[in-house]
Amino acid sequence: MIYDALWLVPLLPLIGFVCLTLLGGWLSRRAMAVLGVGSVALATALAFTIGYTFLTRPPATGHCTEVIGSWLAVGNLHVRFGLYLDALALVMMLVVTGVGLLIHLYSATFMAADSGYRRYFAYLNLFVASMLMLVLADNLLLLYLGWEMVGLCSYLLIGHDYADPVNGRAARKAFVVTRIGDAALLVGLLLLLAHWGTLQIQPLLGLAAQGWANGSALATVAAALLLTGAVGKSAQLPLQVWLPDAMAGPTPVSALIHAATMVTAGVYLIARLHTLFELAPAVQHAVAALGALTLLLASCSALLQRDIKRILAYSTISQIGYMFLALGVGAYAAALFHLMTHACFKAVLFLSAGVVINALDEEHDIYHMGGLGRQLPGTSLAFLTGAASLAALPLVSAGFYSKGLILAQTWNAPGMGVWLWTGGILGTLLTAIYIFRAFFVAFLGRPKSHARCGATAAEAVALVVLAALSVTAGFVEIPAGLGGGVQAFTGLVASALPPGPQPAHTGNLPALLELIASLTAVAGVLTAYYFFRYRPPAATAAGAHPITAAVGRLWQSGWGFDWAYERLFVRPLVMFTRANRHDAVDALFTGIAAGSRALHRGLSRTQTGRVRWYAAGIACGSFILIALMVLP
Amino acid sequence: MTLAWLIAIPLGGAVLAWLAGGFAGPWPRLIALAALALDLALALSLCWNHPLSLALPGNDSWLMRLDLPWIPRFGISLLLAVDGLSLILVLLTLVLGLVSVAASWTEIRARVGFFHFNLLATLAGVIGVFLALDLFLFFFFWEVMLIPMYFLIGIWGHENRVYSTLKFFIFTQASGLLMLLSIVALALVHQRQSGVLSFSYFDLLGTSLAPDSALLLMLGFFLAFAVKLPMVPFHTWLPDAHTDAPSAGSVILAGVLLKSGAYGLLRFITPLFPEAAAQFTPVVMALAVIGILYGGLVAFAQSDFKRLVAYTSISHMGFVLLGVFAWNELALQGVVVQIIAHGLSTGALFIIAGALQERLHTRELARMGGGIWSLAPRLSAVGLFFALASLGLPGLANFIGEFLVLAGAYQTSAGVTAVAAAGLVVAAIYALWLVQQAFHGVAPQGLALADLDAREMTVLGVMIGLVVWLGVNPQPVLNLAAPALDGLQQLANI
Amino acid sequence: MNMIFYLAALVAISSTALVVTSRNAIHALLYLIVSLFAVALIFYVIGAPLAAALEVIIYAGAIMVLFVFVVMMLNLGEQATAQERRWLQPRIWFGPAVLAALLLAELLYVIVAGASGERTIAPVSAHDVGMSLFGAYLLAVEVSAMLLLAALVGAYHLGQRMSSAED
Amino acid sequence: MAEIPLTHGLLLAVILFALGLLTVLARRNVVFILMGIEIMLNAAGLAFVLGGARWGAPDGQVLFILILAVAAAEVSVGLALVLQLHHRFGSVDVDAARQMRG
Repeated sequence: MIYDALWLVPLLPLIGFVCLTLLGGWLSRRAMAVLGVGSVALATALAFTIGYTFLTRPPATGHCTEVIGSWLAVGNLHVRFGLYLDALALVMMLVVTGVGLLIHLYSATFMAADSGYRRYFAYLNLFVASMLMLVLADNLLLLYLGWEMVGLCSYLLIGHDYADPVNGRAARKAFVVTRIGDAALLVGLLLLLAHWGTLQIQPLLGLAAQGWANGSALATVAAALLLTGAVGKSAQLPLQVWLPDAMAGPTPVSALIHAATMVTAGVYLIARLHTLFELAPAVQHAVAALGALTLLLASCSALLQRDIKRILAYSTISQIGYMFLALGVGAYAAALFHLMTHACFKAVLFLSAGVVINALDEEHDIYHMGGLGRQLPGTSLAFLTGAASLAALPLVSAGFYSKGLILAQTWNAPGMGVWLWTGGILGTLLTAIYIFRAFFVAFLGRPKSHARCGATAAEAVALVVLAALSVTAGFVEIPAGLGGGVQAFTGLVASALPPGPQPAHTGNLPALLELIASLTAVAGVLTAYYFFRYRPPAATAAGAHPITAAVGRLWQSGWGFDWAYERLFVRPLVMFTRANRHDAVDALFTGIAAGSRALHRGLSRTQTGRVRWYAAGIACGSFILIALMVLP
Repeated sequence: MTLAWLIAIPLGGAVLAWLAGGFAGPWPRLIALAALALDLALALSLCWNHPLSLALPGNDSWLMRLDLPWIPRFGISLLLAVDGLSLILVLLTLVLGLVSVAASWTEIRARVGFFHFNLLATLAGVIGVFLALDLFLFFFFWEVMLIPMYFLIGIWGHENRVYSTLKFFIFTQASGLLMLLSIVALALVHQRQSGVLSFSYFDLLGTSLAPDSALLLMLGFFLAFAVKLPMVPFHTWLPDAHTDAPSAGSVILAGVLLKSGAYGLLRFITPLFPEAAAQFTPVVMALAVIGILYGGLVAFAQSDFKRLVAYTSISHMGFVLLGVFAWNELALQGVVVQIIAHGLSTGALFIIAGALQERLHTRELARMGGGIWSLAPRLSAVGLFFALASLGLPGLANFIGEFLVLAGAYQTSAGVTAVAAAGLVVAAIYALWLVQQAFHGVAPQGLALADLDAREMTVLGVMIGLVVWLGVNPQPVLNLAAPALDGLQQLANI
Repeated sequence: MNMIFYLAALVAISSTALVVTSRNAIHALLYLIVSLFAVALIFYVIGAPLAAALEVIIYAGAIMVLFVFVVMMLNLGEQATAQERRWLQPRIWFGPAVLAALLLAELLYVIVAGASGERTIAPVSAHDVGMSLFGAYLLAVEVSAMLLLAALVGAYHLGQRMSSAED
Repeated sequence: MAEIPLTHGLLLAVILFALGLLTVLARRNVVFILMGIEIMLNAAGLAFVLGGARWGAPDGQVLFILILAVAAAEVSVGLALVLQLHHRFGSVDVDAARQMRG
């Protein structure tokens, strides 16, 4: 069976990593690229073959398991290197390998001038291997291994250009902030292990569903800990601060790790362990609320960024907010669907931005661009496709279908569904405004700089494929309201994930909701056109008022989270450690030493060398001794 | 007799190396390598010769035992025995011994013969500690390993070596004295109960003690081991000693000497004083967690490469302490893995620090100026690898140790474990800060730096291999240790 | 007989006091010998004839003669006497006097407070002393022999004229 | 024999001892200090003899003899030191030896 070759999927990129690391010194740059891209290409081919098999001849139970070997066995704890493939893992695997391959291809020429070419491909291969390990793991410890390894690769790749301390700082920030979540995740794992005695995901979920009452305290704690892990990795409130800074890394890295795959690991984690979250309704509500809040806050911040990559970074945070919103209301398939389309359109946005930045000699500021549409028509078209999909322009974009699914199911969610839906709609408006602001400012209008070069062939291939996907990927799931009723995606993942909230009302409501969403998106684009293309002074005037200027500064700084964390945590910590550099505990022992030295100095002063003085000392001593003996 | 040979071979090698110091050429180094390799082969043969007893659960966990009279009048004998736990530690000692001989190949140029005498004598003492099961003999070896170490730091150390060696010596000696008092008192109590004066571990195991005196005697042992481990707040000798020790000294100190404290905790505290240890557990676990966090935070502020690594040791040893007092199978297995992992990863970091100091003549991170990656990519990559091992990256040995310790400790105290997990964040902070300061950034103009040569690459490559192997396949070690740990747990349940 | 004791005691105290205050070393030595004779007399009175004899022969006879020889060798003349006068200021006397007085008072208190019943004093013959000395105390005698030997060697070594290197 | 209370004898010993101590403390001349030591030793011997007489036991006198031996040894070494001192510092002032302190 082809499923038996599943273990090769993560192994091939790993082999690429090992070869690049060990043999690197003897390889030409061309060989490095072949090795780096080739290993991922083989893995991708294999993954798609497996995917095809899965679609045509699905396994009887809807999933298949493959055990490579044992990792460790202590007492009751048995952990193995086991892979588990179901529809959820399959979708993730295809996204990771597919987008991963295209970005590898893009990097082959994009990074050609970089001195750390081998290091770059080694890390990128390691990332793909780890990410595949994360999504295919059949137990939580192996998942945690992948989870940490992708974090490591993120760190290494953000800091790829190590000469600049700013990159190093951003990389460390990313790693440490996510590690806060990781530590919570590990404690969650320990909790699950202590209570159910296993880390195998499927048996564990079965045991928990039977053993824990709905809403029980332990289940809530466990889910909250897992959520913290997911929040850290997926850059949601309140741990979202690392992602905008992570844009210090090379642009393909931002596309692959910080948009398409790694940051969605949190979404995957929650979807994978949805049983646990359903046992803890409070936490699940928190997921939805966090998602809604994050998507709004991040959209506002994206509105005012000037750096094109930071716009996209905030947009990523916001779009993952949508996914969390969907997860929180139980629309797992919708979240996964958006994850998939988002991977495509965000990748194309980043990659085309990368071409632009490269063409303009590392220019990130959209206000220093302009008129790129004529200079780089292909790239601009790719960016436009991605932007349309991000803004969820009706009918012609993948984002429309995935976001529409999320919004529709959010409306149907019991409880605060309507409020969450309102947040989502507001987010749609903001999304359309900020992304088209970027498009209008950077790609239309008067050219302000000269584009040095366009996309190379390899880059173009990646852009074309991804742009095509950002348009077409949505057609696998066409809502009933549009008359299509295609449900290929939800049908596929139904074997792994429960269906989302079902509509309480029928009739015209779904169609009406679709219409509202579509109109909102269009309205957003028009707003952006008015302020940034038709009458730019209006935008300037709106920003000039003291109140809006203050709000703008707040939004631009990401709502001041960095500012607050810097003062609340970073500086006190640094001050404490600086103050304690010489280890206060040592003062105890040096104190004892200093005390005995002082005593020594005091007593040595009595050694005057006068014999009679000594004699007097003896006399005094005997006087005191006799006094002690005689006096009661 | 094999057990006696295990100690005698390094001792003989030590004397030979000293004698060979008078001749030209690398004779002392070769003799040291040969002696350690021979010893390692002997220890490995023990692994292979006893596959049955390793595999059989419930079997007596002792693989081999040697009992010769020494001072029969006081019930003191040359009682040596080895079980899986001892064997693992002996193997670690010998591997790190080989590594440190290789690491000091070019660093040590003065009094080469005497250097290797001290190195091998320390190792012989440590192996004796791991094998001795007569408490008096144990104490004897405990002291034997200190004195050569004192010379290693005091003669071949760096700037502040006199202060550091004195501090090291006073700390360990004073705490060792407390242990001697406890040993003698325990033997006397046992004599009053059974009428036989004996220092044998097996005889003393069942001694019943009044709760107060049990607590006092346990504290005597505990302090000796806690200082050696070292546990906060008795840790301050370690950064000084590490900073001023030569590379080989640091490797032995971190990789092996600290482990004698961990071994002592495992072997003696809970089995000899089960009730007192149980009563004392909350205090120790709190101290362990404080150590994990405190060590990490202080490490972050250090500007001296070796000092930073020394403080990370304190943090890592906090996990060991936590695991020992959690006292269940998961945690104890975690302790064993953590001991090995820390020995390898920290030892390697000290070798890298030594290599940098040999090339740049400074250990100050600020004066290294960073940017070493562009000049010496192999050195930097290896440094990065071990920094990552040190921060507990899954797939590497340290993670297995920390995970198992935390999993075991969670069953004892969930709250403490949750706080200890914050140590993972702190570890990330200091490890990445180290990497940033040492390797990243722009190299200063005109800095010339040779990359690792074949000898250094071999040594570090072996260590990388071991760390990865242990990280993805720790089962052989776990299997080897399991019967011994099982035996210890049964002892404590009496 | 009692009268003799008190008279001798008075002589001993007064001559010792003169030793303390005397400025001339030879005079002080002579007073000291007088004091020793008085104590010897007291020994005799309380029935310790052997002690009395030894006091006269060894203390007054041998040891004090040694002192006299040394004082002669030092040849301390008028200059030394003048120096002693300078050194014996009340200021210098005061502290030691207070300390000695305190100790004296304390010892007196101990003796007076501890006195229980007036007992007579029994004489002890030289025979008994000899038997005891070479019986129970034989080890002490041997030790003191070693001590004297050590003192002999030490005194010989110290008493040598300086070696040429130090001159 | 005489009807002397032990207390009176001991009083004499104590007074002699105090005078000896005063000599040692107050005088700077080494010869006088040695004399003071002799007085104190003699006083101690007296106390021993008195104690022995009190119980009619020979031990007091035995100890007196031992004290005598100690005194002899002490004086011989002490006087040799006096000679050295005088030779080296040209003085019998005990404080002249201060510079020898370690």
